[in-house]
Amino acid sequence: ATSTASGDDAEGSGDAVYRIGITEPGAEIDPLTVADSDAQLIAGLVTEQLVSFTADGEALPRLATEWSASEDGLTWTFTLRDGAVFNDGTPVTAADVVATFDAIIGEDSVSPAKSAFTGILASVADAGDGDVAFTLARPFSDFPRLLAGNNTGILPADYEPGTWLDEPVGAGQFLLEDYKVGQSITFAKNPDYWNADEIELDGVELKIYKDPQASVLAFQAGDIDRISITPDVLATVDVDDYDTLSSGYSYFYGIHLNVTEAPFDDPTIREALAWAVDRQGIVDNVYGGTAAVGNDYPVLPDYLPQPEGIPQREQDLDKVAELLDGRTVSFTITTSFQLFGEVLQQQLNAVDGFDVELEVLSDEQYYAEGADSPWLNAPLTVTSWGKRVPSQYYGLFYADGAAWNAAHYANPELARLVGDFDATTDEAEREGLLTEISQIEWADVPTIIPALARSEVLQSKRVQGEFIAPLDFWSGYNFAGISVEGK
Amino acid sequence: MTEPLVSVRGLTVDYEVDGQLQRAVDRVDFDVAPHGALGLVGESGSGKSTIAFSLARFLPAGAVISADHLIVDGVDVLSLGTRALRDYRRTRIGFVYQEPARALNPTRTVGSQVAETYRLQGLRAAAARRATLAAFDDVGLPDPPQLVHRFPHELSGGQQQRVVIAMALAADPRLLILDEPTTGLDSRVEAEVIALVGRLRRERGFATLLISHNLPLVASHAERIGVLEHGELVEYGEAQDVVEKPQHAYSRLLVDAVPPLDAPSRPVVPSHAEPLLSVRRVTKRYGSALALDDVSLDIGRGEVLGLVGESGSGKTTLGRVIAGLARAEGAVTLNTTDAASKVPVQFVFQSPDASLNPRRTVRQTLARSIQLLHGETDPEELALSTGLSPDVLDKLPDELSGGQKQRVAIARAFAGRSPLVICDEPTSALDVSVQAKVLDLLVELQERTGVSYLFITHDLAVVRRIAHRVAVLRHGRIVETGSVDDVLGDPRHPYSASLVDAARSLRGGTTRSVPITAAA
Amino acid sequence: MTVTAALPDAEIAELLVSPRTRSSRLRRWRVLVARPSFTISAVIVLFWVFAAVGWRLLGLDPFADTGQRLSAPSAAHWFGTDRIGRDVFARVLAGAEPALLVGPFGAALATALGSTLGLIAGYRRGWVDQLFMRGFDIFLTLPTLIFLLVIVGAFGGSPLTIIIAVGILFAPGIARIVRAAVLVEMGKQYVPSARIQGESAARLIFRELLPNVWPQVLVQATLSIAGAIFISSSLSFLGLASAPPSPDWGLAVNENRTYLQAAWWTLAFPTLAIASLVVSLNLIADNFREVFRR
Amino acid sequence: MTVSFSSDANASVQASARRGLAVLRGRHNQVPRLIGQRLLQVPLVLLVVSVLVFWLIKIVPGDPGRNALGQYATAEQVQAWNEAHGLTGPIVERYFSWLIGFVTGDWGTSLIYGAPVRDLVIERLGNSLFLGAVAFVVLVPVAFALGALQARREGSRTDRALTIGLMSLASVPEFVVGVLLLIVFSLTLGWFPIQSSISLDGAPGDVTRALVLPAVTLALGYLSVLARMTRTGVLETLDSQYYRTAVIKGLHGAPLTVGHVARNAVIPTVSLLGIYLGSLLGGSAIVETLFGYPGLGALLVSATVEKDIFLLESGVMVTGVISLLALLLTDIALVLIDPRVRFEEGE
Ligand SMILES: Nc1ncnc2c1ncn2[C@@H]1O[C@H](COP(=O)(O)OP(=O)(O)OP(=O)(O)O)[C@@H](O)[C@H]1O
Ligand SMILES: Nc1ncnc2c1ncn2[C@@H]1O[C@H](COP(=O)(O)OP(=O)(O)OP(=O)(O)O)[C@@H](O)[C@H]1O
Ligand SMILES: [Mg+2]
Ligand SMILES: [Mg+2]
Repeated sequence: ATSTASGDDAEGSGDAVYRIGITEPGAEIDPLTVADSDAQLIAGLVTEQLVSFTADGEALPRLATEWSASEDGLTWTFTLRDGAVFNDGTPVTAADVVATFDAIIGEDSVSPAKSAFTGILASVADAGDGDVAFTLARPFSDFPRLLAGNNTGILPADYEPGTWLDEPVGAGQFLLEDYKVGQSITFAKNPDYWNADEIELDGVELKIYKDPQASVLAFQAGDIDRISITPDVLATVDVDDYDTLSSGYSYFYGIHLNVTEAPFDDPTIREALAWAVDRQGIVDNVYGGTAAVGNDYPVLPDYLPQPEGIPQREQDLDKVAELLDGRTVSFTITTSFQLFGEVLQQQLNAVDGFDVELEVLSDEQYYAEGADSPWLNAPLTVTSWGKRVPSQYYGLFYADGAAWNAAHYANPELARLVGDFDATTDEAEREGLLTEISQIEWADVPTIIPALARSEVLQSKRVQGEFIAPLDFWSGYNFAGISVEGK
Repeated sequence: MTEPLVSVRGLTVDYEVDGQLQRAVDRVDFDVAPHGALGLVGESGSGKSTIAFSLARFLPAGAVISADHLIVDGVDVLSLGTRALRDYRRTRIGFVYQEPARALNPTRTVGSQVAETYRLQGLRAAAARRATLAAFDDVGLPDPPQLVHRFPHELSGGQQQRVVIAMALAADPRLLILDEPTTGLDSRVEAEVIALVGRLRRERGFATLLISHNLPLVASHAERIGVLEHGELVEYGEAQDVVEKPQHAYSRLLVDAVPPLDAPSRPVVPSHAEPLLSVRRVTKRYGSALALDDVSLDIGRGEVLGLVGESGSGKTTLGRVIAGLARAEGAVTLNTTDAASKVPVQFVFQSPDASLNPRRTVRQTLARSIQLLHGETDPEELALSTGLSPDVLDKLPDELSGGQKQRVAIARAFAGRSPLVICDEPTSALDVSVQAKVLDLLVELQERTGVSYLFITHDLAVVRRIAHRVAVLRHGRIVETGSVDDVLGDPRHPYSASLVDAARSLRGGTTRSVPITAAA
Repeated sequence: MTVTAALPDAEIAELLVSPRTRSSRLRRWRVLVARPSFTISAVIVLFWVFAAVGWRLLGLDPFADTGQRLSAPSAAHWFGTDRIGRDVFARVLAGAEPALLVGPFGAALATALGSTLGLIAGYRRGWVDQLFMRGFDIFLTLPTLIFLLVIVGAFGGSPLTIIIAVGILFAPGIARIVRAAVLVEMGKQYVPSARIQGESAARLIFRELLPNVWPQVLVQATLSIAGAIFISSSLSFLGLASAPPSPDWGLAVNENRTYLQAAWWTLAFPTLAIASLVVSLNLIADNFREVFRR
Repeated sequence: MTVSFSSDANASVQASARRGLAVLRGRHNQVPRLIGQRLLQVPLVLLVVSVLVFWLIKIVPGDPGRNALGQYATAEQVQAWNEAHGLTGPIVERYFSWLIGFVTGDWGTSLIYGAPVRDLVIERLGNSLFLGAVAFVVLVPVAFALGALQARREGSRTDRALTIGLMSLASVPEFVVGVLLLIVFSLTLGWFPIQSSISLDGAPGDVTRALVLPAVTLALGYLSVLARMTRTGVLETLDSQYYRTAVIKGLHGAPLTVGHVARNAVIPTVSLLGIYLGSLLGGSAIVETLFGYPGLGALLVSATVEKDIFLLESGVMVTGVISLLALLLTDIALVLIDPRVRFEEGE
């Protein structure tokens, strides 16, 4: 089906198609290497991962039906589903799973997922009887969550990287039917999907909007069924006409302070800054309310366990004045997220003692390659982080020498606590450790996390059924139980 | 008496200038009989063109025209509606515009512009083409089948003017208005054209309004003559009467100023060992057409060489080659000893209109010329010396009358001391009184400064007045050179002879005898 | 009977100034000032000039959060407030500064560069023309974006950079137009007339030819002002450069365009500001042309 | 001192030989010459442009490998990806390997789309040409008509009103005009689709509906400038003596406007038209982005931003050819319209 005019001939033929607006994927689509969320969605509708999670953080069996960890926490064994087949008809076997993960963690892997497994997953092996054994380098209690990370859709063992678009293989819910570069991608229901009975849609259509305003208009005109909530969407669209899907917390922006250089080598200034930020203001102005106030540690509110007993920071100008003690701090905010930067600058400049400049860069400039890349070197950077388990964030930007440690922060105590946390499966113990970890992050303030954002979307009322989780890789883009009114 | 074709009473035209009315034509009365010919003469700026445009009811925005009545061919011109006015212009009048170079659309071939007029009369394309060829032939244009495909800038000045005449005749008008129709033509063609107009007038039965500053010419054509001064008709009567017994002082001035054809000529300058300019075997082609064919001539120091020849004979082209403006085969050598004369050749162009930058005031133009030519004068003085009043200095060329423009162009050439000045018909646009003054000026300048002129003209009387020697150019070849007396008094080449005859006959009869067709 | 010739509108007659007058410049100025479309335009342009220079003296704060997000125009906020609670009135006035810096100067640079090159190319013709024209072709062929990216990437998005970018970007187009006009002018007699007097090429180009192609140049100049103001906005539309929290009109248009339906005032007032400036400049140019014709 | 103007006989012989028959002189002969000359120059220009692009794109911030693999890939992975895609090594070598490929028809594979560049560019080119042509066809008559109307009524209310209207339009960027049109005609009235992702072989009705808004937006973007230039041109022409002559002849209506006004008035505008035609046919990034129209413009923007060098180079070459051809067309038009125009050095 090609999409002419309003692109709704899918409806015209009476098919029940769920339509989503996306922006153009920024790179070639290969399930092993896709990095941006739109490309991930395209691959994720076709491929299937071993497990996925609900909005509440509950694990759902997908290609794996059950799993368990060994006593020492160093081996995880996953049992594969019987009768699951790839869309070319071949059954999904342990060899395919092994090949997929070997490709991710292999020496010459270019998969961005590799970093998630580095230092955790040592090897993968066929354990016979449809079982796959993952051998870890250190105990990691959240390991199943890693298997619901990006790029973890299972591919056939003989998959040749870079050929996916020619032959979009996978064992997922949908079949890629037509890809019109820069315009739309249509998917049809995969009749051989293991859970085909619960997929009520005839297909999914992804429509590419290069401009956000165009997608708002398309949503208003009923050309697409959902749109993410942003402040301008909220202001423009009458929310009551649609269903609001409030899905889980999925990302946040971290304000990283370079602790090795003035002015942020001075902990009192970092703390003053943390008390100067109007967190609710950021939630309102930047996220249009679709976020929770953050407390400077990267634990998403729907993650279990949660740290307990750490006081919530709020804007406290007396404390700021006390900490600054008459000093005036000047610095520049460097970011690629204009709105965040503007709001932060506005807030800080309204506080005595701060004199703040703003430098907004394009993504390409901000994340430039090389040793002097702005996002890793500027004194104060604002960077986006997608959904992870707390200890992964440690590995991303708190750990000494971590590749993305924009704060240049190091704390051996924190390293030890995170190691313990990962190795523990006991819930109470985990909560205690997480509280200790968070307390350090809160007190040292290498990173200010003023808000934790939810992905909230508005959805057309013609859609029935509730999504188990947001459309994201950790939820496996789960369409089970969703249907739309045919025409 | 039959009902006149044109009847004008109390015609008054004012131009609105900065919210004030300035009178250009003041209560003028005249008639033109159905097949009659009226001549209007008057000095530059006296309102001749304005009257002509009033008859076509085509005046620039800002002009206010009023009349007790203005009837042409039974049509009350001032009361016409848009459509009627259009029809009136299309069917009743033909108009030959004063400046042919600008009256023709530069982007279209001349043939198409004439054919267009025939199409307007209802002819089909093929018929219009044929009619155009015939009309080109009628007005004496050479090789019409080839010429119709040319663009205006590819024609000589006289050729352009003839195209415009052909265009006006094509309308088969009841009234043909000719606003200085022959300024660019040599005496022979001028006579021919006037004769042609006269013949057609009788054959086709239209009336003419002929405007010119050339009194003999007007007298040779018109039955009645009106003399204009400052917008007023100061004399109006039978042609013969006006010419022979002018009543008004200004009319007398006009008559007296006509340069006599048999005035004594200037003595030949004794030839130097080394001529100032020597032209050797110059040949110039435009495409495959020869514009100059193996031309050789000399001009001595302080000598004025008159260059005469019919329109299109290559006079201007030769001037351009000498000035270095056009490339040609052959050699042009200028022997100057005067180190001060950085710019050895000056040029007074045929069409002053185009040679002045429309966006620069007279003062700017003159001041710059003085600077460039290292002159020792200032713009005021220069203007005065060419008979321009100082108040034109701050005007732009479009704000000047044709005569004034030409004087600016002359002034410019004399801003410094160039040993050779090429004058390309410098007096053709001037009325006779001014023409006489300018010629005096040119002679005076020449005598005072000792420069040499290459003086291009078609007016033999002018040649007699100013030149020491004369060269006759025909079809790009020099057919005769010699002293003025020799060539004009006793022309050896038949072509020279015919030129002289034409000039004489035009001037000889002051009544409306039409010399060339006199036999008819 | 009196007929006013060929005159569509009596008003024009009054305003039209005929040639061949003795009128002084002063008189024409008086006519000019008497024309409402001129006077109003001049007042608007002057207003923006004052705003650009003096907005700080008015005690306006175009950056502060007023506490009211997206509030409609009211007595407190004449032009309403924007998405992060800034006063749109203050921002529009303050935005005159970058706009009047980048717009006129960028356009002036482009016009100066473009007409100079176009004049030279059209005057010299031959190989110079070929060389220049192919050079311009390179610029016209090279995607604008790469060009801007390189410039903005290398020198940042400061007004000076944008001015230079506008200058280089718009010049080839202007040059082509000017050259075409010059090619026509070269066919006119006044060029050889000047040349025969020994006029230098430079003066011939700038004193003789330039005044005659000036109308075209002027049109291009006034039109590139709007283009110049928009360069930064187009850049930010394509996500390439922006300089928040600058109140730049062009940037404001892009930043607020998503609020077209929800909060029209955030978009309408900066747009009106640009339009008022551009329209006024054009009307001033028109009036000049009509009054000082020739 | 002896000043000699001895002329160059050779040159003038050559000149006359070049010009050939008198009737064919000038313009008819200039055109083939112009074309011949340009056919030699265009590849040279393109060559220079391609070198510039290859070199300049290096300065543009960003890294294709990083773009492809995202924030979480390590620097080593990015490097490996770049190597695998032939983006490392000496730039001169890479340039020549691209150039040879391009000339022999192997345009490479797009880094962003993973599809063959040639198919991608050719398909988009078709769309861009189509949209651009439609916009041009809408634009030119309207602009000419408005400009002419304004000139005829110079100084009148109509003139002023149109100036204000057109200049205001010029003061609103395309992406705002486009959105306004979308809100009115698509969202409120529902006449046209929001997105114009068309396939040209679709039903003609659908294709037309999809084209209207982008084409109009595109045309509006150029309208004011073009109308303004036309106005200036017509004003100059109406001042001319030949126009007056034509009126006195009794000409009116089409023959007058076409024969004596349009041609002459359009001369200064022609070169602008060439630039516009080139940029319209080469695709407009902003309109395509807004309307989701699959044209070359947006493709090239993506290619630039994502540093997809192979796609970019080929795209630039193709749009380059188009715009250079458009410019050539204008030069030809100029010669045909105005016989006085000479590109050779004057006499
Ligand atoms: N458009 C105009 N606006 C104002 N004054 C004008 C205009 N046209 C002509 N005049 C004035 O009207 C008077 C008559 O001009 P007109 O052109 O009729 O003179 P003319 O006798 O034809 O002169 P010439 O022999 O130089 O052509 C002159 O004083 C002139 O300055
Ligand atoms: N640019 C040109 N292209 C082609 N032919 C031309 C060009 N200029 C002049 N000619 C032709 O060359 C011949 C000589 O022209 P030129 O202008 O020298 O004549 P002229 O003697 O000055 O005539 P007039 O007295 O009418 O001004 C004419 O036949 C003319 O048609
Ligand atoms: Mg006159
Ligand atoms: Mg001549």
